[in-house]
Amino acid sequence: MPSKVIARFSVSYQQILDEKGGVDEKLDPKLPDDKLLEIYRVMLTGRRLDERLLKMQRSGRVGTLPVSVGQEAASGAAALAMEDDDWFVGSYREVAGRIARGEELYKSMLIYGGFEEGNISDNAPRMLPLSIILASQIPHAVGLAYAAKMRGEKTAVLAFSGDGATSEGDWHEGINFAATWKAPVVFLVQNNHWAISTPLHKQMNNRTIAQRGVAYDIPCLQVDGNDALAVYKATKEALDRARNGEGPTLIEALTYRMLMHTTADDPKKYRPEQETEEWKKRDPLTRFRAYLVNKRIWDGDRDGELEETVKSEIDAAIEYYRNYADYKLDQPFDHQFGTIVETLEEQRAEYLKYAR
Amino acid sequence: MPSKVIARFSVSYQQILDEKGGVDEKLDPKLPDDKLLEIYRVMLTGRRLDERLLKMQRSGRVGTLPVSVGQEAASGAAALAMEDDDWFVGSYREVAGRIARGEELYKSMLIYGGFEEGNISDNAPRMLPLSIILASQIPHAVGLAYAAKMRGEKTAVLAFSGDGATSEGDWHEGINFAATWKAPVVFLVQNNHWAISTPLHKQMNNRTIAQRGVAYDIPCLQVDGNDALAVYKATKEALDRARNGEGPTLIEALTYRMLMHTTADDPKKYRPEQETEEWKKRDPLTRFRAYLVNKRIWDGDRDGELEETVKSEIDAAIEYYRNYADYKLDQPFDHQFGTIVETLEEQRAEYLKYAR
Amino acid sequence: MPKLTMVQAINLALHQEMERDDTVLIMGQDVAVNGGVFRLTDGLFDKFGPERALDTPLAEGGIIGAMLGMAINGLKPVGEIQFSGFAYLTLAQLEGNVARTRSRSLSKFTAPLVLRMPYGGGVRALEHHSESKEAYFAHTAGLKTVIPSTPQTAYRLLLAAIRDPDPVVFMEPKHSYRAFKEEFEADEEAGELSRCRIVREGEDLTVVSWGAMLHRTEKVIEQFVEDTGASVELIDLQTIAPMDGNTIAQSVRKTGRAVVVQEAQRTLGPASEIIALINDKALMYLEAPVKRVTGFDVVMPYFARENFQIPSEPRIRDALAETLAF
Amino acid sequence: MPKLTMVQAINLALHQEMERDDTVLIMGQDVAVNGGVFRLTDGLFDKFGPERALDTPLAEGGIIGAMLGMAINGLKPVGEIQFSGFAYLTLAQLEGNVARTRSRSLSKFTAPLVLRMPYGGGVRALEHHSESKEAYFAHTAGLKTVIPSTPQTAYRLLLAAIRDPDPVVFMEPKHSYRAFKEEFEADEEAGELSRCRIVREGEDLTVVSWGAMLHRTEKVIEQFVEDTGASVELIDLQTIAPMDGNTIAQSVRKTGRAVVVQEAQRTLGPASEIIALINDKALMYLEAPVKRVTGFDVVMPYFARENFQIPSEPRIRDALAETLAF
Ligand SMILES: Cc1ncc(C[n+]2csc(CCOP(=O)(O)OP(=O)(O)O)c2C)c(N)n1
Ligand SMILES: Cc1ncc(C[n+]2csc(CCOP(=O)(O)OP(=O)(O)O)c2C)c(N)n1
Ligand SMILES: [Mg+2]
Ligand SMILES: [Mg+2]
Repeated sequence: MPSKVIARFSVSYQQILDEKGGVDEKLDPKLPDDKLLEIYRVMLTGRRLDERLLKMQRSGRVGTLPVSVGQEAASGAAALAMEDDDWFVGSYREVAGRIARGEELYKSMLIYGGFEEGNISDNAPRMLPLSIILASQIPHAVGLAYAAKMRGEKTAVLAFSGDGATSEGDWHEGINFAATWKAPVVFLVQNNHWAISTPLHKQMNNRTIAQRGVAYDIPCLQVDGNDALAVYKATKEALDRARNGEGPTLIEALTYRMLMHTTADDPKKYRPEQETEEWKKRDPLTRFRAYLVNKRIWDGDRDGELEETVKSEIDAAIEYYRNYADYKLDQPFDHQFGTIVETLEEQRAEYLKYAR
Repeated sequence: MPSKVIARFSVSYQQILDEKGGVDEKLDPKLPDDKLLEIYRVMLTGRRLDERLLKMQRSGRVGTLPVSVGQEAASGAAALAMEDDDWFVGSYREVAGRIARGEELYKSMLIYGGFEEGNISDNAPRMLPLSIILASQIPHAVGLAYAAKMRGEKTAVLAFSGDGATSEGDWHEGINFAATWKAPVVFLVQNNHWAISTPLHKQMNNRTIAQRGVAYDIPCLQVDGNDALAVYKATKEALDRARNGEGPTLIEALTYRMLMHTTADDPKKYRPEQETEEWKKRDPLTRFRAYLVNKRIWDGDRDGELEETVKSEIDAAIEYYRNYADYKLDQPFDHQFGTIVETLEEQRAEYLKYAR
Repeated sequence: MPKLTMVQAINLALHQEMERDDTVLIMGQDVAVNGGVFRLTDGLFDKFGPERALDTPLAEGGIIGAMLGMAINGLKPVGEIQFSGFAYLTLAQLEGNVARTRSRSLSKFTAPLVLRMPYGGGVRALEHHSESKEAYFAHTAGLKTVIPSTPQTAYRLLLAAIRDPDPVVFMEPKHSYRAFKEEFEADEEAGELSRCRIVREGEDLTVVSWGAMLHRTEKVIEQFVEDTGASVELIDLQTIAPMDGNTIAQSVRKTGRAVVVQEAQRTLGPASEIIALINDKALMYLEAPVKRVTGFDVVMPYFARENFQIPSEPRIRDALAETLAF
Repeated sequence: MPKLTMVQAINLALHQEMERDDTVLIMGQDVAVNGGVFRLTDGLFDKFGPERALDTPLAEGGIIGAMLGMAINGLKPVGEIQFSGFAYLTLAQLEGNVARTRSRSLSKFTAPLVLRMPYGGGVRALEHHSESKEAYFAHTAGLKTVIPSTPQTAYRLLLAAIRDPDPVVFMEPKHSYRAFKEEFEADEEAGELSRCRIVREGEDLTVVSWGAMLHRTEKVIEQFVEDTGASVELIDLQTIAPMDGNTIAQSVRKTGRAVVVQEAQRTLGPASEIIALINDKALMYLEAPVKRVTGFDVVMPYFARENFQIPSEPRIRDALAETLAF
């Protein structure tokens, strides 16, 4: 049936670093050296923290645990594109991003050790706790942004989700709210190609996740999520637009979950190993390091030094966690309500009689 | 930031009849005369039934009531494009569509009179009851379609929703399921420009609703929803594709709610009257009648006859409804479970003691 | 003193709170320009503008989710769900996030928000417009669930809910919206959450109810007392959770008999918890089983049979008589 | 006879039912290729193929909604929600559509479907992975809510649920998934829904529990009986709703005392309904208040404090002793 076209849309893809760390000079955002080094430090810290957490889990020192190995650029570089006053709204696969925001390393241990105390950080006041209910954080991000906008603040919100999470109703509802309200939020989807055992083609019929932005008429694009420069640049531009009142953006960062979904998962059951091998070549750390070396702001000598620093930070965190004793048994009662509730106090007494 | 375009999309608009009933000869699906006359009959019956229901509501003979005046083409012509074995999944603004499927006119009265008995029709066995929870019917349609496909049946599902309903998570989740499973469903959105008092621009940021299909990479288009031929043609083509295993389609039918949202609503509070006046010119009945007249298969003499038939059908339905006595007081207990539940039987006795 | 309906009382509370505290805003479907489908929010858009009286897209999960973000970031959103029958779409956010905001962040982040919704039967509406499912919310630790029964208490409890530092689900008996007017104090004094209200004192029998059933029950009691000379204590539950078990138990310790009148289905409705609390705190004073007058455990029938589902005056009356005679 | 864990028992039931009835299919997140995150659906994809063992997109509302469409159109879907903590996303569909399919269509359309989900604590997992919210489903007229406690009863009850003509929410105590093995009859005989199971008979005290708490309670009782010589009756509730109040009342009429052990929070948990039913049907036989050993009315703590929230053996034991001594 012939007809007239009334609207056209397109989705573009952006990559700045190639797989060997070569840079597209025209696209290079030319970040100052210290910013570049910070990106590298954050990504490496995230990687090493994950590795240690995995070991801690295997030896029973923490519980079930998701790790972000392979995805350090997508959250780490994005978070470093934020301003201090911006809000960070994560899911649970943004270890590097949380470190970038200043979260103490022992906080992850507390969380995975089963302590609410891990959820909050004075160093990163504008960061919500991990969001485990997929996509439920998306409307929260919109509400944070609305409040900021209403007060006339120049702050934006960066909200993460996974590829699988984009199937949830909350995701859709939240982004539609943001688009309608022109709320200052950037939605960054870490498309790591799997939702536990579910590959993209069982999750959706799409060529890209970015095109979901078309459903809300907001800017949307796909970036190489293992390319820290591309992630940084796209996120920075989108956050700037948000702060300038131009509304939300959807960024799809193509990346890969190199390891298991969580420590309770075994990817051998569903995922071809050669796929993982292929993605190893696109490791965000190796590529970025090569870029730094090419730029001559990094060399092999500095690796040991950085590894040493990171290791001792993690050691200190483990030590802190091991000795963690600063907690109250009846904390659940302290933080149930902001007012005293009689019947709850009766229950507290019963709780304390048995808690130990 | 320069970048390469990796995907392009467009949304097209289709109209066959102009506002005066003139036809685009190239697009005319050239339906047989009896089909054309049936479309007109169905639309007119829907219109007159709504008008009478409104009166019944005003005199207390039925309860709160939505009417579909102005939207008869969008559901009526679409339903007439279905095959007998297809499933009809409505919302609550498809009076003409339900009539097209064969539903007895008194069923509407029963429903709005507070009787579950209005929900089912032997004449229209493959039609789900009204769906009041917006968008909740969308995943049901997908499930119906999946079952049909799994059994290798050549049946499709036509599922309606409103513009407002497209903001609900269920809408998104359902369409994503359909796209992923290539389920034989056609989603028809009656975009009547308002969700109660909420105009489109407070509902979404979109130029079209059709573009929501891009989010799932399914065919999507916009049609003039007050043009019965355009609706018919688009729906027929989409249903055929669905039955041929080509998956779902999203059709946005542009139409207008000429009256109040429900009898509990007063559009004067929020809607400029001249907007309604504008839309009067696009009345689907007038246009379609003019087309029939132009085609010389209708003339003024036949109006009276048809009006008479429709009136007597509605009169008969009202008479049936007035005398409706064929109901059991404790029906809620009969149709709670398909098995006997002891404790419920105890409650039935108590219920019957007081029900009258 | 003016006489007000519950609609007017709630509307007034919203006006006053938005005036008093500029972090309060209202939002929901059709609440701004249209003033809400029941007109509870009339005039707020004109007075406070589109930023503080906000028509939202049509998505209940999105509404409560966005409200949580706003609440964390310094606002006090008062959201409206058009009918409680659509509020189950908010439950995942309520249980999973709203109710946990304080506990999971050790009070660093809090969720001072109110989610208002009309509930209950009696308006001859379509399916899903007559439900009483307060138990879903009441079973969600971290939420407070409040149901007022009169214009004055609706006003005071809503002020309390808005000023409360935690999330409150505020369910309004739509049947009572305009059913009666009441003398009214508009003094901006908040009531107290988690407290019952003793509507009338008595010695022989304790009756507990809330919402639209309170009014009906009160009427029945008046006639019953006149007819029989019995001395009946009537308690308005007001807050479903956390429930004020002590006030109820104290009354039952005095009277030894109790009837609970609830519109909700029987199984796991608030009456079950009331009976459990009486069991915990006053069992040995009971001289008769506590009688439950409730909806039956069937899907809410369409309105032609709705009145058989909702406790009627004869059912309530018989329950009083039977419990006293036991 | 082989000894099986609950995981194996449920898996076997699914294999047998899919073999027996080709309208049965399983669906959910990661249930097909991966066999489910707890491996309950292992092997079904290999045996029955992708059409009958279906990995779905990640949307709980979509899953239950699509299941309803399938069920109306001749299939019997058995869906899995990965953890019950995500099942509140299905509640709007369950309450609004699934539970009403039969009543609103006068049984023309029905919803023979099963929604399975692991629930409860004990696996050192992240937030939302330890909840016990069976009351939400049990408070929804039109649904049946079932919780098995052993491999054998899980098998029989799941067969019954799949063969039932109505929607069943089937909650599996994940803590018991692999905690113990049991002698096992795989005879394809279904159990009966809405019936308690008397685990052990006794004269002095009735104890009611279900799910993972049943096992723990049984252990405590064994020791307690050994220590004190008391005669304790233990009832496995099995179906939360519609609840088999008569079996419980009969037991209490015999023993005069009762304890309920539940993992869920106290307010409006199933124990409240059990107490209400005892009140309705056996109050005058009670010699002591029914004791509730439950989770507290706080948000489920993260796992470091989870064990203080879930009834522990000492708490259960003290409740038995106190109730007997009352
Ligand atoms: C609402 C909800 N449903 C199910 C789960 C269980 N679950 C945890 S992670 C996960 C897969 C998520 O995939 P994706 O969004 O792609 O994120 P990724 O894990 O790949 O980072 C699932 C199903 C959950 N956490 N929340
Ligand atoms: C989930 C849900 N939320 C709210 C409502 C109340 N409500 C009934 S109709 C309506 C507006 C619907 O607008 P739209 O989808 O455009 O359909 P229309 O009425 O215009 O045909 C609303 C908000 C509802 N029925 N269901
Ligand atoms: Mg993923
Ligand atoms: Mg509309």
